[in-house]
Amino acid sequence: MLALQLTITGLQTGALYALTAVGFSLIFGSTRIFHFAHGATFIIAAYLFYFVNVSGYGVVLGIAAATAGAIAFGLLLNRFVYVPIQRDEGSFFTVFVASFGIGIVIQNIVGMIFGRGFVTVQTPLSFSVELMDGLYVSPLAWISMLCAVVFFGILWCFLRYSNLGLSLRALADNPELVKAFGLNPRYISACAFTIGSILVVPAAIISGATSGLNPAMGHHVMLISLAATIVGGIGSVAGTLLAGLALGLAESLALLYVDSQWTEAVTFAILFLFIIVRPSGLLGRSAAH
Amino acid sequence: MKQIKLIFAAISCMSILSFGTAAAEDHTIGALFPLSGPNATYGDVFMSGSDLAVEHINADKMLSGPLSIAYEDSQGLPQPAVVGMTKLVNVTNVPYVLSAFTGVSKAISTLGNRNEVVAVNGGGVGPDLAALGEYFWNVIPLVNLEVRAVMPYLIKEQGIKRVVLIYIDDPFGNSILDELESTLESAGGELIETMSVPTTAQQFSGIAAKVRAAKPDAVYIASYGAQQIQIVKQLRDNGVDQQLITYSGYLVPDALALPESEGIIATGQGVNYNSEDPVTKRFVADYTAKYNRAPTAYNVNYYNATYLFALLAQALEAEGKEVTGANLLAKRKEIGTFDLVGGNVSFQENGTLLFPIQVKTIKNGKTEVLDTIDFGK
Amino acid sequence: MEAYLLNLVILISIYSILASTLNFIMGYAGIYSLAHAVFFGVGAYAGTFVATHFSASIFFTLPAAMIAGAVLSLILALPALRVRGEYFVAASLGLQVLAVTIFSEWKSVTGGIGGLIGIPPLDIAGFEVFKPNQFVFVTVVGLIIVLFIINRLVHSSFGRSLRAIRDSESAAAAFGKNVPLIKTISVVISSALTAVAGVMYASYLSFINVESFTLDTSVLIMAMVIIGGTGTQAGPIIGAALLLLLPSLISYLDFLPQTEIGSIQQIIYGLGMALLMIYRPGGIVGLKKQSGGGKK
Amino acid sequence: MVSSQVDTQEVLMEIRNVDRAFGGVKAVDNVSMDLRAGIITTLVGPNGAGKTTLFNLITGELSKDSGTIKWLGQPINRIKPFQAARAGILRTFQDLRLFNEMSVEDNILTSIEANSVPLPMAKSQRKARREKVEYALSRTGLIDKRHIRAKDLAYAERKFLSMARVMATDARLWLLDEPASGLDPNSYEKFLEILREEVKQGVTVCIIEHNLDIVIGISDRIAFLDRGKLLADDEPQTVLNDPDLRAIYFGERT
Repeated sequence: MLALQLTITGLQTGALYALTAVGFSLIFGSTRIFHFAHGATFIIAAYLFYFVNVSGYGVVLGIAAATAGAIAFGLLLNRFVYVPIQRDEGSFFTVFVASFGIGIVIQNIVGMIFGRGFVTVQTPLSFSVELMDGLYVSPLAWISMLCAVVFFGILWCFLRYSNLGLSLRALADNPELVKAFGLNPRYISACAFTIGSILVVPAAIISGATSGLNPAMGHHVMLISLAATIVGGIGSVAGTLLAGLALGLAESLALLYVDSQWTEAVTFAILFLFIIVRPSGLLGRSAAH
Repeated sequence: MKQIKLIFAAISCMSILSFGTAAAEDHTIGALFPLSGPNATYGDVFMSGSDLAVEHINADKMLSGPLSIAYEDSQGLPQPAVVGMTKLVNVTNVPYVLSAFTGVSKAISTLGNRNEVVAVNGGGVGPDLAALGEYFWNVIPLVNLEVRAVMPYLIKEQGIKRVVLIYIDDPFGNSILDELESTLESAGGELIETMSVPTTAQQFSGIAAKVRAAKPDAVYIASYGAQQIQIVKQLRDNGVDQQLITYSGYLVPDALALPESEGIIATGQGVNYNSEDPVTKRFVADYTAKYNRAPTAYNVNYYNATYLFALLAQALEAEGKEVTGANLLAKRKEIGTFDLVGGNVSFQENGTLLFPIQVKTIKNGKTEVLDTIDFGK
Repeated sequence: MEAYLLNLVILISIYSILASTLNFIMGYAGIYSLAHAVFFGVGAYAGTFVATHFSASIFFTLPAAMIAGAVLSLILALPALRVRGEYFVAASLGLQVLAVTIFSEWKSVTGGIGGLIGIPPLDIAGFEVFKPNQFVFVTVVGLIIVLFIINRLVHSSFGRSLRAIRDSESAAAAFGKNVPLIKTISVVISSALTAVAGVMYASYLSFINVESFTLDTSVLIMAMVIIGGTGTQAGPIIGAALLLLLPSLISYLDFLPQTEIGSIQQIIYGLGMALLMIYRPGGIVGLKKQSGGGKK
Repeated sequence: MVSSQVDTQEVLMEIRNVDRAFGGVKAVDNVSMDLRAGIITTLVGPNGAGKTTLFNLITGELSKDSGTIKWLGQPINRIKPFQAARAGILRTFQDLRLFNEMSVEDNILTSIEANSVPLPMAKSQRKARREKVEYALSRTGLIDKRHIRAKDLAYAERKFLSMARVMATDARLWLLDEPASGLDPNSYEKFLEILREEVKQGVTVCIIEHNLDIVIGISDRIAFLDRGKLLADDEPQTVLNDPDLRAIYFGERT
C-alpha cells in the first residue's frame, strides 16, 4: 500500500517535472539556447498566480496572469538578452551566464517583494481524500496528471500536424535546417519560447498549493529540467517527458529505501552517469560532441 | 605584482567607508547580530533586549564607567560572523560578546576560546551549543530540555506511546533524534520510526505516506522556519490526523496563523512575566513602555545576557580585578546563581542556564499553557 | 578598522585564489566548471582532517589537501574528456549537487551541516598563525605563489596548448596536442591549487560547514571570473575584490534598507553578469585586452 | 587504376581498400591510392565526393570501417589525430579552425609544440622553435601582424596563417583542405609560390582543390573522387582530358 501511495505521489510530482522539463527541452532543443532562467519563468508564473489569488481576483484571472507573465518574460528575455548575444556569435556559455544572471536577479526581486520565506496558495483542493484504506490522493494529484495529459496531447498534435510544429521539430533534429528551409529563425525561436514558457505554468500554479513557493526554488526546478532533458536526450520531447516522470517517481519511491536527503543525489548521480556513458540520453539521436 | 597593487588600491579606497567603531568607553561588550540580510528582523528583536539592559545598567551606575555595546553584523552566517568576531576580539578588544544563531555561535566559538573572550548565546537552541567550550555560555534553555519536558507529560496525560519523528538532517535535528530516543525509552514510550529530511526539501507528501503507514500515536516534528510549517501543512493535507508535537521554534506568528496548527503541542521557555521579583517587574514595565509591546523570550534572553555581564563585572570591580574574559568565567563559576529576568536562575556545569519549560497547545491561533515543568528545583 | 581591512584582504586573497584557479580551466582551457566549490571544500576538509588527526603543520596539511583535490578532480576530468559545452556544465552541476550531499552526510569527516569547529591555526614550521595581521601575509603570499604558478603555466607551451584546445579542439589535436591528457593535467593542477585556498579558509575561520561549499559558492566564484574578465590574469582578482567589497559598498548607501543588502548585492551581480555578456563578454579587464597571448 | 610516370618516387603513404559509410551512405568507397614523396597530389571531385572524409580517415579524426593505411611502411590504422601529427602528417581545415583568440605568433608557436606535460624546455630547443616561427611568419607575409588576434585578420591573411601553422612544423606530409579557395589573384600567386618552394625543399603535399586553374598549375598528380569512389589517379593531363570525368566534374552527369 505504501508503494502504491508513493507511486501516485511520484506520478503527481513527475507529471509536473515532465511539463516543466519539456518546456526547457523544447527551447533548448530547437534554439540551442541554454535557458537557465527557465526556473525564473517558473517563479514569475507561480508568484503572479499567488499574488492575483491572495488579492482576491480568483483563479481564472490568476491563471491568465501567470500565463501572460511567463510568456512575456520568455519573449522579453529572448528579445533583449539572447538575440543580442547570439547576434555577436556568443558561445553557449555566454548565453548561459547571462541567463543565470537574470535568474539570480528575478529570484532576488521576487524575494524582496514577497519575502524570502515560503508562501502557500490556500485551497481545499490540496486536502487528500481517502480512496481506499491507507491510500490518500488529493484532487490536485488528479489535476496535475490531467494537466500533463491535456498539455502533452495538445503539444503532440501541434508538433505533429501544424506547420509551425513540424518546423520546430525539424529544428530540434537539426538546427542547420532552419536556414535551408528558408524559415525565419527569429520567429521560430519566439514560438519556442512562448510554448516552453506556457508549459511551466501548470506546474508553477500547482506547486504553489502543494509544496509552497519560495524564490529560491527556481534553481531546483531548473536542475530537474536540465537533468530530465539530458537523461531523456536533447531534442527529444518524448524522452524528456519520460525522464521527467521517471525522476518524479524515483524521487518518491526512493523513500522506500533511503532517507529523503539522498533523493536529490540519486537524481544527479543518474545524470552524471548518463553524461559519461550515454550523453545522447534515452531517446536522443545526436551525439554530444 | 600588478594585481596585488590593485587590490591594495581597492582596499585603501574602502577605508573611507570606515564602519563606526564604538567610542572607547570604560566598558564595551560586543554583539554579533544579523543586522542585514533575511534574518535582520531578529537583530532588531535581540537589540531591543540588550539595549534596554544597557540603559538600566548605566542608570543604576552598576559599573565604574558607562557600558556600551559594539554591534557587528553577522548576517546570521558563519563567514561574516567570524569577520565580525575577529574585529571585536582584536580591535575593539571586548571581553564579552553576545551571539545568536547556531551556525554563527559555532563559527565564533573557537575564536572565543582561543582569545579568552566569553560568547553568550540567547537565540539558538541547538543542543551542541552546550559543548562549545568554557567560554561559550547559553542564557537560553536548549531544545533537549524541551524534549525532556514534553514527552513524559504526553505519555502521562494523553497516553501517547508510539511516536514517529520527522527531523531535519542537521546537528539540531540529529540531537533531537538522540534526545527523543533516550527520553522515550526512560519514560515508557517508543520511537517507532524516524525520517530525516534535507534542509532544502519542501515536498512532504511521501513522508506523510510513510507516517500513515507507521500508524503512530503522535508525530514529533523537528525542523525550523518555513520548512517546519510546510511539514505540518502537508501532513494534515495528506491524511495524517495524529497529535503533532514540536518545540519552541514553531511558536512564530506565521505558524500560529496556519489553520493546520490547531491542536499542535509545542514547548517553550517559561518566563513568568507576572513574577514579583524586582528585576522582572522592572524589565516588563520598562520594555512595554519603551517598545510599546509585550516582551518575548528573545528580548528576555539578551537582556539577561547583558545584565549578567554587568553583575559579573560589578563583582570583579568590587574585588579590584580586571574585567577580562578569564576573570568573568571564573566569577560566573564562583557565583553560580543570578537574579535575572524570570527569577533566580543557575548555570549548569556546561555553561547553560536552566529555565523552566512550558508545554503549550495552539488554540485559535494563540498558545495556551498546559503545564510548566521546572527542572531546576 | 585595521583588522577589518586585514580580514577583507585575507578573504579577497583566498577568493582570488579560487577565482584564478577556476579561470585557469575556464578561461584558458574552456572547461566551464560549476563545481569549483567542490574542490575548495575537499581542500578544506582534507586539510582539517590532517590538522586535527595528525599534524597542523602546513607541510602536512597542504600536500594532503592538494593530493585529495588532485585525485578527486579526476572525477571532473572524466566528463571534461567526454563532452563539451552544455553537457559538461550539466555534468559539473551534477557533481556539485552530489558533493554537497556527501559533504552533508559524511558526518564523521565533514561534520555535516553542523560543520567542524576548533580547526587548529596554520602551523608554519612550529609557528602558529591565526592573528589576522599574521595570517594576511600567509594568504597574500599564497595568492602570489598561486598566481606565479598559473602565470608560468599560461605563458608556457602548456598554456598555449590549453588556449588552442579551447579555440579549436580538433585543430589542436591535428597539431599534435594530446587533448585528453592536457585537459586532465589542467583540471588536476587547478583543483590542487584550489585545495590550498580550502586549507587557508578552514584554518582562518577555524570553522567550516557545507554551506561554504555549495552551488552558490561555485556560482559566486564563476561570477568573479566572468565579471573580472575570463582568460585574463588580473580579471579574477578584480572580480573577487569587487564582489567581496560590494556588500560594504552597498551598506554605505544609507537610503537602502539594511535588510535587503544581501538581495541588492545579488541583483547587482546577476545584472552585472547579464549585461556584461550582452555588451562586454570579455569582462571588466577583458575589454582593454587585445590578445590572450603575451610575450614568450 | 591507371599507371603512373612518377613511380620512381618513394611511397610515403599507402592507402588500401579504405571504406567509410555514414548511415548507409558510402562516403569513402574502397579507395586505394599512394601518396608519393616530394610531389603535389591533388584530390578533385564534386562536393560530397568524400575528399575531406578521406583526410579525416588518414589522420584518425574518423575511424575506417575497413581497409588499411600505411605510413612509411608502418600500418597506422588506429592512429589518433595527435599521433598522426607527431608522426609527421599535418592537415589544414576547410573552415581553417584557427586558434581565434590567440595571436598570429602564438598560433604558429603552439602548432610546433607537441609536448603535453608542462616542463621547462632547453635553450637550444627554444631557439630552434623561434627560428621556425620567424621563417613561417616571413614566408607568409604575416610578420607585421604577429601580435594580432587570429580572428581579427582579413580573410586572405587567415588562409595564410592556416598555411603558416603547417609550414613551421617538420611534417613530411601536408594534407591541405582547399587552402586557396576564395583568394584574390595576387594572394593566390603568392600561395602557389610558397607551395612550390616548400615542395622543392622536400615536403609532400596532398591538396583538395576546386579551382581548375590552380589544379592545373600545381598538380604533379590528380586523384579524382566521386561519391566515395576513386575514379582516377594519374598524370594531370590524363585526368583532365578524360571526357567522362570532365562531365562529372562540371555537373553534366547523366
